[in-house]
Amino acid sequence: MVSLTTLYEITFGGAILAFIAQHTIKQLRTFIVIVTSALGVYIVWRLPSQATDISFRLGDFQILWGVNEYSQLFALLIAVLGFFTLIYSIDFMKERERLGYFYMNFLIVIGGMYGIVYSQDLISLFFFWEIMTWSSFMLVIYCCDDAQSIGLKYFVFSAIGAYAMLTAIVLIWANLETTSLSVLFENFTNLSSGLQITVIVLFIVGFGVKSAMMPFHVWAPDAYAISPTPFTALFSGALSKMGIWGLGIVLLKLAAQSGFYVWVQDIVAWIGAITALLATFYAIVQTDAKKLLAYSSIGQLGYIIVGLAIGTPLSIMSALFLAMLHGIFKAMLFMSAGAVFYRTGSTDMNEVTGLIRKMPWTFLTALFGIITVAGVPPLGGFAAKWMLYEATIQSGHYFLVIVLFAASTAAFLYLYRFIFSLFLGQEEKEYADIKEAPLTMTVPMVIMALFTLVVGVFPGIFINPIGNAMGYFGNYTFNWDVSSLLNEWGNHVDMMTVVMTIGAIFIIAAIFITIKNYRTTRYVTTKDIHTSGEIPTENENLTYAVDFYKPFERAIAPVLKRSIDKTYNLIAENLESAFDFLRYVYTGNGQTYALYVVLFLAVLMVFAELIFGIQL
Amino acid sequence: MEINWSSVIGIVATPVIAFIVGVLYGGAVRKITARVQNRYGPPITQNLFDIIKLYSKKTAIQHGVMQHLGPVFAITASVTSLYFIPVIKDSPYFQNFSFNGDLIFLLYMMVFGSLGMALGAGQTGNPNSAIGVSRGLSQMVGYEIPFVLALVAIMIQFKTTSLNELLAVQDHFTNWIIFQSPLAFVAGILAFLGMMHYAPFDVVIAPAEIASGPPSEFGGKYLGLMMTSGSIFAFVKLVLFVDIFLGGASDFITLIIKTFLLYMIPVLTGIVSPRFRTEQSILFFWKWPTFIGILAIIVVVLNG
Amino acid sequence: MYNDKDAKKIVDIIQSYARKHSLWVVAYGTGCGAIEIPPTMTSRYDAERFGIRGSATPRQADVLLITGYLAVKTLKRVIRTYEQMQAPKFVMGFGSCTINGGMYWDSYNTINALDRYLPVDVFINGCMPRPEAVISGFIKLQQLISEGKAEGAEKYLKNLEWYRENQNKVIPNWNMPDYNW
Amino acid sequence: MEELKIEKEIAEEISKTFHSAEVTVKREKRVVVKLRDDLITPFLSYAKNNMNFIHLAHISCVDWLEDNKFELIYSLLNYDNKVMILAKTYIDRENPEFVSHTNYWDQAETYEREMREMYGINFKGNKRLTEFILEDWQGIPPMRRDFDTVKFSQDTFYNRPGRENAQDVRTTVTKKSGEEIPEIGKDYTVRNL
Repeated sequence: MVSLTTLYEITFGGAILAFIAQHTIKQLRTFIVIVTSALGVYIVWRLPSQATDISFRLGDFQILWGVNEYSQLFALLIAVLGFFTLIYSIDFMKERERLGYFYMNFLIVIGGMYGIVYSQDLISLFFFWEIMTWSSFMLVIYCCDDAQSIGLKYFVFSAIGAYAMLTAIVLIWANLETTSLSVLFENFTNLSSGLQITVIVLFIVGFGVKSAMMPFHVWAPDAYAISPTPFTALFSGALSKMGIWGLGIVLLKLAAQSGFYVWVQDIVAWIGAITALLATFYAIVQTDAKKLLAYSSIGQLGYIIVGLAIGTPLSIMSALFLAMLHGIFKAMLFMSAGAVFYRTGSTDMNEVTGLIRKMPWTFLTALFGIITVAGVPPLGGFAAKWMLYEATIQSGHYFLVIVLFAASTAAFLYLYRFIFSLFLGQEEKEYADIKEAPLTMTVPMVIMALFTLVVGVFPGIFINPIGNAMGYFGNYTFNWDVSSLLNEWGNHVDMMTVVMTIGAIFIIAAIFITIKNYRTTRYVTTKDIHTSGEIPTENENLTYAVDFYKPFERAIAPVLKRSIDKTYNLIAENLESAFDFLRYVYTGNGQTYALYVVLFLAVLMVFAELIFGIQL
Repeated sequence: MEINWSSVIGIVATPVIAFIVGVLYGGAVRKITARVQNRYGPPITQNLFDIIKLYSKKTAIQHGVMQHLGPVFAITASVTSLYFIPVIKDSPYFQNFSFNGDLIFLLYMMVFGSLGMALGAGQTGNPNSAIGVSRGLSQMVGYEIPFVLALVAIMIQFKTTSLNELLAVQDHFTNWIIFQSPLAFVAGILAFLGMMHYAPFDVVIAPAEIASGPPSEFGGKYLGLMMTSGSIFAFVKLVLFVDIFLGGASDFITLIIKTFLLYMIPVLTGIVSPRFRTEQSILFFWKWPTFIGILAIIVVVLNG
Repeated sequence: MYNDKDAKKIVDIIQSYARKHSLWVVAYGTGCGAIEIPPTMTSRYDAERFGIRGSATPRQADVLLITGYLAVKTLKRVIRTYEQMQAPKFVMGFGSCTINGGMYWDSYNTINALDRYLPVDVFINGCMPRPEAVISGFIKLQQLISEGKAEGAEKYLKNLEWYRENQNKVIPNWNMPDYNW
Repeated sequence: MEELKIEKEIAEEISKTFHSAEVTVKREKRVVVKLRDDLITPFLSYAKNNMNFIHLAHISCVDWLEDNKFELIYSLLNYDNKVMILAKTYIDRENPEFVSHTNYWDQAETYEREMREMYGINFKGNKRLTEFILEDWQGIPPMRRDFDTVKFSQDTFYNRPGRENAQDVRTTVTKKSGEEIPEIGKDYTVRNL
């Protein structure tokens, strides 16, 4: 009984059941949610061997759902992340209200994402895309004061993306009379070159919005920061990957066939690199941990976009590797920030401090998370970064790689800020009674943290399935060892040796420093520090957190000033007025909306007839 | 499995040699600094005495597990980087694992220690440590860029990221990369000034204003391990630059001569320099060294 | 072959040799004597040739140099600094003020005898002692270390109650953390 | 006498305004004003606002143990003609209280804190009369003349034996230079300033 329909039935059915259970038998709700997502993991795992394609007609359109290796990769990420974040949410969301609403939308998002990756035609893709967008919008506006305006921002950008995508679908339908992806891939070159570039750009806009590409990233930091943390983990970990999934198809299946490929490649790659650099700079100046992670997320997605755009086998590999890994480590980081929020009620990095001894497992997760993001060996991030740089250099993007390196080095700053402010530093009296987060929160985090280590030692467990998935784009072969990385010039890094060396030296040194003077080594509190002989009182503030990177901010002030103070404010002001305008458009009156739909269809028909000469 | 004894000897001997050379260089620097300042100066073995003294301290304090492990991270990074660099060209003893890694790996491995140290310093809760870390990481963003530009220029010129292949290219005096790609060398050596943390880029550990910064809460065995790691790491950086730009060394005496001459560049600059503020040093690295690095890449692209 | 005892002896010799030749002085200038330290350290007298070096924090330091008179308020900070240092640690009293109060012997706010409050290993007399005298004091300390007689830290630990009594007598509001060795 | 023209003008203005004030031109650029304690505040206000003495250089105190008085001295400086006024007044020694002038000059706060610590004078209106230089001082304020610092030092701090022959620096120094040793209790005051 493993098939796509079962998957959809179980996920969407579970969503409705959870909503009903909330209003009838509350105890069942959690059970239903967990079972649903666990079944999701199981079905997705078994799908490739058992599922058959499903096809039926809906009006004029042929609907086609099927499983391929590329979809499978993303589906597994969604399923696993969904499962972990839902387990995490059990305790995190316990005290909140409207849980039926929350869990229903959560499961619908997961179902929508399954639908996106498994759809083989544009109509169901768009349909599931909208389901995902709407239910995620519902979760963004779930809580807190500014949720309305932030949700509106998210909605506007999603709408821009969706309309762009819809226009592209209409154009394709009008010219090729097909909605099937495979037919589209075969006949794409039959389109006129103007149409080709239009379709590509529209799709890039459509998918780029979700993957927070630079001009369309404005919604992301706020939306990530305001949505409830379990969902933020999924939002940044899996939902943004839908954009990457789409960009992969557009860049490597459609654009690769067109005559503009080189231009598209370079432009998208540069957009990705600049996204990475600027997002990193913005992340450095943030004071809220979740916002910092949100900008970090945008930056990492920038790397992935660069990898996809460059389009050599190694770069695609690195992009997909990073996409999978980003799903895991960003979920880890958001979860640890969420655990801090759960216990202290704040993620303000100027306030919360010194939690390491109170929340050791959360700290461990955050530590593994930042080491992975930084790309420092021996954790998994290194493999991704290594492949990306090698691919970028070897494909001749010499200045691109400098921008990436700069972003990557600057990333150390905000990563250190994150872990230092929340976990290290002075242990203040205010947080003396904080306890470790409950098991349902720590266990998923720690499992994922250990997984990053495993990926670091054996990158092969990612590389091999990704290699298979890349079969979708062409005939790439990766006959690598399970623990080694290889570039196109034949240079390699043997991760096994690296990890063994690091491990051996680390253990020897750790044993040495622990045994040496073991009896006369004392633990002292963080108040017992060198303060020129002065004895700090209990309420004395010795935390160094505010304006942590002032010198660096001064150095990059020209960049920040130009982008934030001027352009960015200008955009924000314009957006504000745009929202004012939208308030007239979105009146909240159902009849007005109905009128819009009719008007839109009419305009569409007129355009279709006038420009493309087809009868809808 | 057959044990390759020459490599076993190499694995044991390399860190020891690196430590001894690094420590003696450290002592030599103090002596040279003293002579420049018209002083007699400490004996050349002074740093060794300091390290032994630190290890022989009877007590130690720690603020938590991260501080305890901070120096361990540092030494791990130093020794691991050392193992992945061919110390002596074509010698069966001192290749270690250099065939299992490449330049980009080394680039990342070298920041592993800084990150670990930063975490260790962070846990002490000393505001001075945090200020030092903030400065250090900011400055790192400065000098990494010209350094990477230099490395990329070399990588694309010789189409390899492996140190061993770069060494193989420099088979003759005239083929040294310093002569083949002088602009990359200039960019690299300017970045090297920042990497060694001598003046004018020593704002990180400014002893008088922020009480030596990150290590201000470390004493006894912890500081000893950090100094050990620092000595090895200085040697690692020197050998790396010698391998990249100066054609490596095929025997020990050449290695000593080349590394010592290279070491004198940051040292002699440092003795006569005042100190840059953090943002000044970041902007310094982002101006001329970066420009020269970009020029190096352009030259390579035009020639190739 | 050496037996355990001999091996221990050799380690001791190496350790005391290293300790002797590496004396890091914590930078804590208390009185007017602090002005004598710069010439001691710089080109004219160059204390670094004996391995004497300044260190920024008490955690790294070996020697606490009390440079001159100690007000009661400063005494409290000095004791704190001393307790933050890692054993083996040495105290040097510098100038007459640390020995018998010097010209401040009748002041209501400066202590007269430093060794009542901290275990002093070496006194240097003079008002002020010149850098030569300071260096000779350091050499005396090196001599004591190599003879194994500079055991101020142990003395302090052993007689902690007596020291505390004296300290509490002059510092009424004693709010310091415990000395945990 | 031509040189003291400005000083005399100032003295005249003060004595015109404050009839009970004893004004003396002590020397060049130095004018001493003796006032009743309740006239200090109006005088300072007048000097600051009308005579341009905008700088409060110092507030100091003298302990007249024999008269059972504290003398407070306010030093004011005029930047234009560089004249300094010393405004003096006497307050009761048994229950030393005076008005704070922190609202005229912020720096008065520091001087008043110091005088509270050293002489025990309570300045009403100063919001920060807390511990200043001494830490945890118990007993009578140390700058009062009835506080015996030698005895205190001998009681509190251990005196190392061996300096009995040169016990008193003052005695030794005065003996060497052939001066008279001042006696405690003898009237050395020069009242006609």
